[in-house]
Amino acid sequence: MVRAVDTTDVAPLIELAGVGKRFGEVRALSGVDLAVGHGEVHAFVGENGAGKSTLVKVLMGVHRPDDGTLRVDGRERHYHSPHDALQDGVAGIAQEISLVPQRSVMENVFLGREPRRAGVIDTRALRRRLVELQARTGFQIPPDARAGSLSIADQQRVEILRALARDARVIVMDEPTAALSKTESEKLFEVVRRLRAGGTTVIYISHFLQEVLALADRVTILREGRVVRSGESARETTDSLVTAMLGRALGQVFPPKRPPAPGAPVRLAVRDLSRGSACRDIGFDVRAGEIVGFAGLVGSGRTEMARALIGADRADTATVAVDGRPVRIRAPKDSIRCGIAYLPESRKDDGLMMSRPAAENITLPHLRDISRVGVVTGANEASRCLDLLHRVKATVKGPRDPVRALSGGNQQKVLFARWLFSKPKVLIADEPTRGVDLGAKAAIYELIRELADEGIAVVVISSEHEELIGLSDRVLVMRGGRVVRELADDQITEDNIVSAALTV
Amino acid sequence: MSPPEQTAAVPSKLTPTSVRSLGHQCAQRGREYGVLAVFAALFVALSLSSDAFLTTTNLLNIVDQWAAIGIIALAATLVLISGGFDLSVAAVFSVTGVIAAKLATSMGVAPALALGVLSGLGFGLLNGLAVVGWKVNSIIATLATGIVIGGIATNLTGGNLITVADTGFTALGQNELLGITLPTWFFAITAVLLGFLLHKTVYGRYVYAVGGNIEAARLSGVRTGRITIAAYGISGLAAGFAGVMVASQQATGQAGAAPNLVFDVVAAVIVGGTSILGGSGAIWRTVVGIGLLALIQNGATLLSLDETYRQMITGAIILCAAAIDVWARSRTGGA
Amino acid sequence: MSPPEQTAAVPSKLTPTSVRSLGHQCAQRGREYGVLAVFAALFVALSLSSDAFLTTTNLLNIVDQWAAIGIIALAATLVLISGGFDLSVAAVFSVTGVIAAKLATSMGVAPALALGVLSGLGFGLLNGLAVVGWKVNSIIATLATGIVIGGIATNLTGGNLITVADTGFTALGQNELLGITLPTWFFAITAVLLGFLLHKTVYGRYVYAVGGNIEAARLSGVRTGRITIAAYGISGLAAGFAGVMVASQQATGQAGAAPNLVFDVVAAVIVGGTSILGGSGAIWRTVVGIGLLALIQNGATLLSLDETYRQMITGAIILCAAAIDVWARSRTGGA
Amino acid sequence: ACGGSSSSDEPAGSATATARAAAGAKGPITLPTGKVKCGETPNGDDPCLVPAAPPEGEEVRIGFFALANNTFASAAEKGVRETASKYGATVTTLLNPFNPSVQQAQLRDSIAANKFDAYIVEPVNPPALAPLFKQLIDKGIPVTTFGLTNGPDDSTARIQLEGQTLQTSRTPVSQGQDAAKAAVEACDGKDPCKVAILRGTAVLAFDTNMAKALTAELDKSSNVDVVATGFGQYLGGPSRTAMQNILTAEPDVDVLVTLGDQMTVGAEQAIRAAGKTDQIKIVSMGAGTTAAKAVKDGRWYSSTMVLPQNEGVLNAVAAIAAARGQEMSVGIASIDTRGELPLNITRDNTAEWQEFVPQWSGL
Ligand SMILES: Nc1ncnc2c1ncn2[C@@H]1O[C@H](COP(=O)(O)OP(=O)(O)OP(=O)(O)O)[C@@H](O)[C@H]1O
Ligand SMILES: Nc1ncnc2c1ncn2[C@@H]1O[C@H](COP(=O)(O)OP(=O)(O)OP(=O)(O)O)[C@@H](O)[C@H]1O
Ligand SMILES: [Mg+2]
Ligand SMILES: [Mg+2]
Repeated sequence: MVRAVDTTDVAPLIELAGVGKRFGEVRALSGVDLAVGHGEVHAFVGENGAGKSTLVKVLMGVHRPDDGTLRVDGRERHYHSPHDALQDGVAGIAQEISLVPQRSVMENVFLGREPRRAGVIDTRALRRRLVELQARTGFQIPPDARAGSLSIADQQRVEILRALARDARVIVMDEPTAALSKTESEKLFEVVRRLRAGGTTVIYISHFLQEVLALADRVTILREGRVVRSGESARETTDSLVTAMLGRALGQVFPPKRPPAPGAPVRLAVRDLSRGSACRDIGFDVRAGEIVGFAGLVGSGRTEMARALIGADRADTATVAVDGRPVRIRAPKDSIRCGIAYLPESRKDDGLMMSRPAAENITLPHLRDISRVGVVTGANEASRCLDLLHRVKATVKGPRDPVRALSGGNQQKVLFARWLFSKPKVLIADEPTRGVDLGAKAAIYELIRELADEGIAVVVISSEHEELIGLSDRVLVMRGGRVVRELADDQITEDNIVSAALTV
Repeated sequence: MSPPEQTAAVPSKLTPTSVRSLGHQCAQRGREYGVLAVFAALFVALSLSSDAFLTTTNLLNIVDQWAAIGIIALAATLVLISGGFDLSVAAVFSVTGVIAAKLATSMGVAPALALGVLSGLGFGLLNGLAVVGWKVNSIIATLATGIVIGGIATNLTGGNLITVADTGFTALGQNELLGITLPTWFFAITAVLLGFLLHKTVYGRYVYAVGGNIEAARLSGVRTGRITIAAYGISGLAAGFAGVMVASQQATGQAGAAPNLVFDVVAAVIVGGTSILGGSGAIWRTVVGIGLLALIQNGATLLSLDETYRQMITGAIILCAAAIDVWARSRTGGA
Repeated sequence: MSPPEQTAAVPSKLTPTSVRSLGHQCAQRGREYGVLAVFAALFVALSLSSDAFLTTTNLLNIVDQWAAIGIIALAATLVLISGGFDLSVAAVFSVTGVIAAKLATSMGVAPALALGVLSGLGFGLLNGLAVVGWKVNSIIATLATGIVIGGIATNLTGGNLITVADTGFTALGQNELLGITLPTWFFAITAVLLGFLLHKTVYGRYVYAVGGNIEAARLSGVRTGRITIAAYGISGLAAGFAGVMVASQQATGQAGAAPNLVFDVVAAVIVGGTSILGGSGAIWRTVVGIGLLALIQNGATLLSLDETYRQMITGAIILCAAAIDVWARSRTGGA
Repeated sequence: ACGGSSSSDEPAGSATATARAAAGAKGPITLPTGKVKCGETPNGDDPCLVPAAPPEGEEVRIGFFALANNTFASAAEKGVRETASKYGATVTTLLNPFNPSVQQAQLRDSIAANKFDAYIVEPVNPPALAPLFKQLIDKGIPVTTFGLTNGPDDSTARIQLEGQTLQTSRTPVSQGQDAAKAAVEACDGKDPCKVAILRGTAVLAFDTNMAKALTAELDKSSNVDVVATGFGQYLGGPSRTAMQNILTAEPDVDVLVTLGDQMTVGAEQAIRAAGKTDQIKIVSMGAGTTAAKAVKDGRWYSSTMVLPQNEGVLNAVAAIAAARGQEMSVGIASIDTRGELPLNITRDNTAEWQEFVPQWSGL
């Protein structure tokens, strides 16, 4: 294996020529030519649905291309399954977290690469290697925990550990930081840099363009399944990337802040919200037209707070008032009836019915509004859903297609559209832009601001500090299940958030 | 139900495919109907190979013969889409017939029939409560309740047939309306009703949601427990109705009346293409599934197939139908 | 099997739970055994209420009687954990007995028995190929192949019993070793072997992975198709072995020999607590599940329960066992 | 403790056996159908080899092992219970859903627990049970069997297991032959006479042998032509379906032969619905309540005699007697206990069965 970082003289490690891939009539990729060199960090960027995931799935042997060729080390390869790709040293993390939920972290990390003697698993070696790996990455997850019981972020870390455990020559990372906090992401970048130093090639997909520019040696921009250009990242800027991705320049990402008038009524008032040790004695108000951000490290209890608030989990104590009227919330249906909408953080687990079309996913909580005596009146539904999808800039080709067939970002947009269907009084959005491209992010921010302007009280839970800073009128920082700090106006800065989230 | 035929939801200037999407959708539609194609092929083959097949009498006979299983399978479709299984239907089918027959000897025929049917609803709701309240896996729960209910049926009959001579009792299963037997009507009506319920009503949407992603449904304010319980209730009601209908047809209540019922019901629903994983499926699919099984059985007799070959061919056709349906649908990249 | 008792190797500063994890794990261990508690309770109850129960003869009888179903259920555990179903086992069970009996009349006893067992493996592998290659849902695939295989059995027997008088033929099912019947030994050996396979080997891990998340397994380089095919192969092999064993025990090959086998097998596995959704379960669970069903049947005979009450009590115990197991496990928040 | 007493619609047998029977008394035994005639039994032993009544003695615990949800078994149980209560015995019923392993387990468990002094068994799979029966016989515990033939050869009613106390069975071969006789009669004057056969299932040896004997006998008549065979699972619904399909394929069937009254009920519906009541003569089997009425009314041509309650009484008498020390080994074709009654009940021979009370509701 060539360990040189200089790729000019050597045949590229991976070479794609004229690669195309269709799903039904959808052209996910067409005529993709691309070279990935030895020991480089190569980023793919593009809008939601541009074909990034499809492209890396071709590399990882998940999809077989319809046309074109794939060469690894100059030799033509036809992968029938990820197994074949792994044989060639190509490993990866898929965008949608895919762990075996019933099994332990340790088993998941070494799945397919178990240390063995004559087919019998060497459990001790397994444990030893996990400890090594965790030391190397700084990711610390209890080895015996069931993968399904972990938070999304921990699951993401398990995925990363698994990719690293392959000792692969090429590691593909499809949006690995989507669920990670800033500090977590930093740790991952360290790992990536160390991998590169060791000669490993990393293919990296992300919607965080700064991240891409800081990390990648080369960057390839995709649009509509085609390569726009591929070149050294040093020559790109965020703006140049955006322009190439969208086919136009993007103006302001964040809409101007319009804090509520001082006399604006309190729409949501929460007091004494506790649930075990996950969230304790939480109290806050959100006024009409106000956007309140919740910051904190992963695991600080923000999701737990939101779930307890809307009745998804049973709170130990809670006093909630909407528009000044006290409400009793014991199940999500109660909070919906009170006008509180909740956008969950995991679209796959808590959000979407993957086998149903977008429209059905959107209208699920609102069927009462579009039905008469229990009968759904169809036409109204379809047109309203179209409008909404348009509004969130979702690309949904066959309206009857199950949302499973949508790209990750578009799935997220469908979920967002769900809560725009009926105007809620309170919107709690847990990681609303996870996996969404920059153009669409701007649209979603715009939307959130518009909703606030319409008098909705908005709570945004996010691990992207930038997002909180750009969007929120006020930020509450959580730590260990408590709200430890409230930041307003000028106080909302990266430093303040981080120090509040970390300081003991 | 899915939104009416329409091209790209969002007229996307970005995708070159939107102009082609109409054609795509047509192709997709066609492919969704893989199992229907198998059914049609078998239908044509039988029409060509047996003169007796394509006669009104024969076709009406077929529907009449499968009406009871069909009614139960239609309701089972709901349960499967909601992500569950109801293995107790055979026992409910038997016990309700027994109850109706037994009561008919001591009270009016009409209330006896009604109570028989209602007892089916009752058993179904109890199944639902066990599944939802105790969170027991539905296969094991309904297997267990099926055994209990079977025991009740045996207990009521004492191992005998309960014969009812009253012509009022037999009307439900034997009479005709416009030259078509009542069971056939009931099957058709059930198909229309449940099709409407599943595809046009809020309840139907919730059934899909519960089966598709129960947590998402809960977070969307769906009272998932009630939806599930209602699905089992409907299944019990259908099994009860079918049981009473057949008891009426046979003028007999009998424990253990339908040893293979569960297999036929599950086969019909799944052959049609409804997923056992929940969240997808349709009433028309079960109608086609029933049709397929019925054609196979009818064809075997008409063509005088030897019993052993009949079994082998039945199995082979079911397998092929399922494989073709999978193949056709895989081509859409869709559900 | 879970990894050896040990607290979190990496003390996680992020989770406040790590200090509690030892205590938590103990509790979890205890609670995982909900179904075992039910079994033990029933065992004690029977010991107290029947003098005949707690005798060596009776206990050995119980195991011997359930050995065939047990062997099949043990293998079915693998299939269920891998996320599939094998409904063809009853047919395979019959046909292999028939094949062995039929061949025994025309060739040596030993090769006849061996070929019977191997034919089971063959049918199992074909099932696996149908499920994997054609991507047909396993319930429908094995239902279909079961019908075909049943047809073959009927065809081979012509509807009769095939009786084999040869004592060599009956040795497998009737002889004893150290005062314990061979079927009992075979059951024990199968349990140990499959337990080892499932819980200690790489293959076992892959079975869990395929059932838990087939996409994750595939992405991790697991050749999921082979794993699945092997699971069906093992199931067919076990059904074939059990079929030959019982044919030997009964000195008879018979088509349709085990009408309720599938129900018993599925009930045993699921009562034990293995999930039908795949990805979780264990061999010991199936052993306990078999034990529970066996105790119920044995107890019913010893206590001379009336048939109708036997059925009701059987159903009730199965339901309660499942509910208690769910309840116990829900308290751990674990699998 | 077992509530197996029969339900109200079961015809009451005219059991009037004399309780004054002396110990080991020989002589004509009184059965629900009346007195049997001794000595005229072509198919097996003389029913009069069974004592008229068992000797008096200690309470006998009888284990009764039979099929669940089976009207034949219920009728036999009724005979057993009535006899047992008359002669100081208790009866415990253990049923199986036509499952050989369950029956095997029940027997083994009972033997291990030493639960019974006498065993009355409807043997689902005789080869499998033989070792258990031998065990019982060696211990001196009497075994009697009824319904199904206890042995590999089910063309004979003779005892095939050494030491067995009693076997009563209506052998499938004789049953098939008797039905065939009725069918040939029904075909009289028609050439060709198209016959359809409705069997139960293709996987039971009992059914297979009955059907074989039936067709073999029918083949002997040159005018009889078997044109179709269907399967009715011994249930009404499937029989109706099978008959509908047969009639579609073979619209001009002249005679239908079914292997059970319950299947006939279903098939008759199909015939009626097709408007072929006058065209098709129905030959059934079982001589149950429904059959007796249908034959009297002229709807069915005939039904072959089956007497389950007789079998129950004989088994119980023999089991109790043997348990109290009397030795016997008798195999009787249960049809030989019919006394004056005909092999097949038909409208023409109504006079011969005017007083006959059917013993069950029909298979
Ligand atoms: N399995 C599939 N079936 C049908 N269509 C698919 C499938 N997978 C991807 N597509 C389609 O292919 C196109 C490209 O999707 P892909 O997932 O590669 O996008 P992406 O660039 O990764 O987007 P995102 O940033 O949202 O993850 C989209 O239009 C998507 O709907
Ligand atoms: N299923 C679970 N089992 C045990 N503990 C859990 C579980 N889910 C969350 N926790 C714990 O609850 C606490 C709060 O987690 P929560 O998911 O609410 O955090 P968060 O701030 O929303 O972070 P994230 O970005 O992961 O959503 C953490 O200590 C976490 O470890
Ligand atoms: Mg993607
Ligand atoms: Mg969160």
